[in-house]
Amino acid sequence: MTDHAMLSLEQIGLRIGGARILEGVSLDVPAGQMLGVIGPNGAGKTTLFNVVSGVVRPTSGRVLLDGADVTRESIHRRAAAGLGRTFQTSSLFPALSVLENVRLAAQAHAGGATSLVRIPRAGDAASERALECLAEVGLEHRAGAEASGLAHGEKRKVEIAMLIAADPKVILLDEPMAGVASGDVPALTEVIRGLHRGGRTVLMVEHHMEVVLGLVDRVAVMHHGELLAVDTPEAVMANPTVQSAYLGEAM
Amino acid sequence: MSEPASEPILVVDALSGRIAGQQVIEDIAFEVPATGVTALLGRNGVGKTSTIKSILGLIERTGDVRLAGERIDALPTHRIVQRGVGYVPEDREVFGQLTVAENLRLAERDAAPRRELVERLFPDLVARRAQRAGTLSGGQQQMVSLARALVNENRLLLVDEPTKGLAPRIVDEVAVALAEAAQTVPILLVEQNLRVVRRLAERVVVLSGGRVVFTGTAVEFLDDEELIHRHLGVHDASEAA
Amino acid sequence: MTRNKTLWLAVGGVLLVVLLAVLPLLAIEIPGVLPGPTYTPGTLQLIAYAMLIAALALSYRMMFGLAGLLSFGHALFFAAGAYGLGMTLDAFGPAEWPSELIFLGSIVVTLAAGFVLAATVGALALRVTGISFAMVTLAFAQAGSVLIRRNPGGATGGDEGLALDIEHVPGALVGVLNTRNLYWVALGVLVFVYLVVLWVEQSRAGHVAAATRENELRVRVLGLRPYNVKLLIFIVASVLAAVAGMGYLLLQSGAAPRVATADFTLTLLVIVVLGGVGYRWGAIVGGIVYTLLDQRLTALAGSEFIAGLPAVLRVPLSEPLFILGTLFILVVLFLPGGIAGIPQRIRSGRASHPAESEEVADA
Amino acid sequence: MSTIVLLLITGLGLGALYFLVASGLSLIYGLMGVLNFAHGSFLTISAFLGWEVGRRVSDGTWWGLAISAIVGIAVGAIVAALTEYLLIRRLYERHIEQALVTVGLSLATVALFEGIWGTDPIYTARPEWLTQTTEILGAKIPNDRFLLIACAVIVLGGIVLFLKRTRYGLIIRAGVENRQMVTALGIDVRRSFTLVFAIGGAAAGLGGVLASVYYGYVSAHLGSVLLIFAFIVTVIGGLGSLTGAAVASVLVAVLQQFANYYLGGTGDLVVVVALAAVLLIRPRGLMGKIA
Repeated sequence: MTDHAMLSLEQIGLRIGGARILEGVSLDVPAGQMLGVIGPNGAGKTTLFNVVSGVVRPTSGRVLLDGADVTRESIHRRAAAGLGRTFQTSSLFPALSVLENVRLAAQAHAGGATSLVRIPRAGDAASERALECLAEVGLEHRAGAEASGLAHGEKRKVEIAMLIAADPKVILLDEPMAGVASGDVPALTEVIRGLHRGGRTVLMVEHHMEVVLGLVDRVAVMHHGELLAVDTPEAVMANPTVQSAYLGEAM
Repeated sequence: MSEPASEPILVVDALSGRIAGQQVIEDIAFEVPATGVTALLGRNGVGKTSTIKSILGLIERTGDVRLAGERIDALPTHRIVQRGVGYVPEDREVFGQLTVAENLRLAERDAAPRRELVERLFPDLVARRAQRAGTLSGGQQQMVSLARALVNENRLLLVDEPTKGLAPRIVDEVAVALAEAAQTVPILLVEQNLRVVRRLAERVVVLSGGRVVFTGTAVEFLDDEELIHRHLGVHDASEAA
Repeated sequence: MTRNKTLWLAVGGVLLVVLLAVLPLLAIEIPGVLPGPTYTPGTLQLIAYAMLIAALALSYRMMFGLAGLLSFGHALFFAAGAYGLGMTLDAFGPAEWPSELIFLGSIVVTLAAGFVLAATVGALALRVTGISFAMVTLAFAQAGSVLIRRNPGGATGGDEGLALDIEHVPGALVGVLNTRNLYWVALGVLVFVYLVVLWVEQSRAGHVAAATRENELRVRVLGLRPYNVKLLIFIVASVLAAVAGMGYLLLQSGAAPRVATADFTLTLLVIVVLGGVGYRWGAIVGGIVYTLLDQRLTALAGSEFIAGLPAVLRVPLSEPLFILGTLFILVVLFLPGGIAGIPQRIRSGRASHPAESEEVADA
Repeated sequence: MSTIVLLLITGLGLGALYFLVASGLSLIYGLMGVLNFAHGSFLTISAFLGWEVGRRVSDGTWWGLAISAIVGIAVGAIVAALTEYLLIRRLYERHIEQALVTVGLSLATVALFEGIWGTDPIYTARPEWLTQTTEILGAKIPNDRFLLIACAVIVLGGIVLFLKRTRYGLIIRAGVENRQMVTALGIDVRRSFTLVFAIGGAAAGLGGVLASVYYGYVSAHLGSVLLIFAFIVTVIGGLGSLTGAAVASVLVAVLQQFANYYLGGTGDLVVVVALAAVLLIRPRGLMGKIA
């Protein structure tokens, strides 16, 4: 692994109306690193992900993906350039089958996804790839099911399978454990670990501290739209400012 | 703290809620005593807000919900509120195009609304009566949102993350207002700032995986690192401190 | 869907097409539904018209039901096909060319023009979404409708409509005696449109379109541009509408300005919803049921039975559109899956179709 | 100069008609998210009934016209409120179906009007003053334009006062922003739905009677024609914005008049192009809320 920044944020600021949503957020994430983003609700974590993925344009600052300035690029161009993300609420295509969901991601990666001429078939390259990805998250047996019929934890896994299929360089996971039954957390943690193992750069917003601490290399703490600290998990947890920000105040 | 002295004001049983056909909470059961603050805790995405919205009928729900003994689970939202339920939503939801005064006037249900109380608690809002609520800061908007609930005589307040994204000084002001309100009306409070919880709440109800996993006094819960760790997952932080 | 079931459906479909194809050779009478035996020109004309409307509805459903594009301007492309072919036949070709060449050439020119029109309108309209998209398409269709009524250079015939110039039309497609051939043309158009729609829905682009309908943002974070796919679907649906429009011109020996109006698009919407948005064959059922009802109700309106009723009943009952409109309201209120959704409704006891959860949200 | 004055004032008069239809459309969409295709029918039925009553009482006089206007307003309000109560309310929050029901209603009612009053326009008698002209800056302005403009200004003022000064107006303004939060304050927002339909219907009803003055006839298609332009006006002005509807009504109608005069009768086309242009440059319209 080289240590050049796969994702760089330079002085990101965002104002909506009079409200200051993000302020002076600067952050370098080296290639292959896994970074946890924590902070109380309303601190701007999801907004930061929206800025990185292009859903929201920042009012100031730059976003660099693998050295290239993508601040003005559209969502799909950033995605095509190797940026993948999930959403806080699971967002599969409910009326499509599990396989079709993942196959879309595989096709998007391989190109020709919007071809009018080609009809997807069982056994073609994209379908095979989709099945492989489903197997990686242990869901190949659900390939034929309609996505809306899955349990919540399964949906999360399908989203990860879609990420694997799209093979992005940088991945943003927005609260992957939200709403997942506690029994399913360890399995899902393993799936996320697998996602990172390929040398991918991963950013993860998560409230499950044991998940964050068990997975990430560094933790970024956000509060009131600003970055309070970026450090190793141990150092961040020992930081009194972080304490008071996150829990109100140390008890 | 004290055990509920009389009949609980709110009894929730077998409550399930759905958003766009998707089950978000399942089989929730708990009680809110007729006095004091009951905190509803749990990790993000666990269904706290959905529980509040289900009680109010803002999302599709089934189950048995009783307000002072009367079934309210089949009533439309406005009828539930008219029975004396004040609501402070997550993210304030003030009417940004309306002035502060109009926001408050809209909320007045009682023949004799408690304007003095509101003016005493939030003097800042008096000065900004004619200002459009959308131009207020987050903290001021939260004041408007709280004031909309406090201006009426309620039998129960449902308050959803009132300190979310607020600066510490504003958090204090909100806590003061809630403490004053709690003198006269029971409150069901969703709050992630455990310091605020400790300051206000007597009892806690903890959700996990869409179900209630703990019910007890606030002290019992907040002093038990193991419980906090298990249910909120923020234990490591306070232990390291 | 299992392979077996797909096979049975295909066999059933082929049998249905064969049955429809031999209909002009049979003498089937369905009193009250068809005006006469199936070999008579009047009946064939009616069924052919119904099939063309079904084809048009099918193309509309592909946009609305598959891609979630609520257009109020689909009539524009039907009219473009009908008027385009009529005007090209009028204007095109020195007389020394063989008629067949002129006829085919006109069709090609009309298709090309339809394609260009669709690409232009689509490229502009798809820059906005939701209600705004509906309104931009409505605006373009309205412009087309105004142009046609305005009769620039006497090309469209204005309010009178455009009469088909039969000089270069093959003899086999002209005249009441040849209604049977026109019927087969209409059947051909319907089968063609159906197969294209089926292909598009099964294609990769079709899947992306369905995904876009459900969650556009999610498609974009996969690195795909929904705009391209929606434009593709818009163009294909519009060109198919033009194909149906050409069939209409030949069948009716002319084009009426009515087919360019917003009302006509609304009628299409009614047909698709009546049939069932969630189902391909819903559009076909809707198109045929609507056309037959419209025609038979008109006939009924002129009947002695109606004439003998008191005014309170006579006036509404003699207006087919009143009855259809009312029927439509009832379907929307009480039968959300449309006609094609009835079997599903009976099976599962609840109703839903893909477009149901979508709101008309402003962009 | 006189031509320009004539075109301007005539445009204002036509804009007044558009506004009377568009104000209701815009309020209904803003509050309820319903695109009401039946709004033209509210106008048509009011025009017909207003005319039927007016001519029986006193044909071609101010008194008769006043009766027509009152009847038109009442009919519009009642029919619209009934539509909301009987059809729209059943499909609460299902916006596509709600729009579809109004499509069905508009098809059915236009057919019904044709059945009752025939397909041809019925020419109406007007008070004599309205058929005359007044000279302003050298331009001979038909007097009916002044009546239209005055009525639209009164309606605009009335609605604005209602929205600003009354509790229901407050509820409607709040509901346009966030319906759910209004119910969460203990207010039955559905009652204001019916009210908004009634207000919109009343404005359209008055518009129907005035349209019969402007065009000099009533017909089953009176509403359908105006509805298309009212839609355009509503979208250009910004869905849900009353001021937007007022401004856009004037802009569209004046533009239409000028194009008709100077660009060889291309008013309709120019308006359509303007709509497309506005939507492509500013999709939420001139004054629409951010979706």
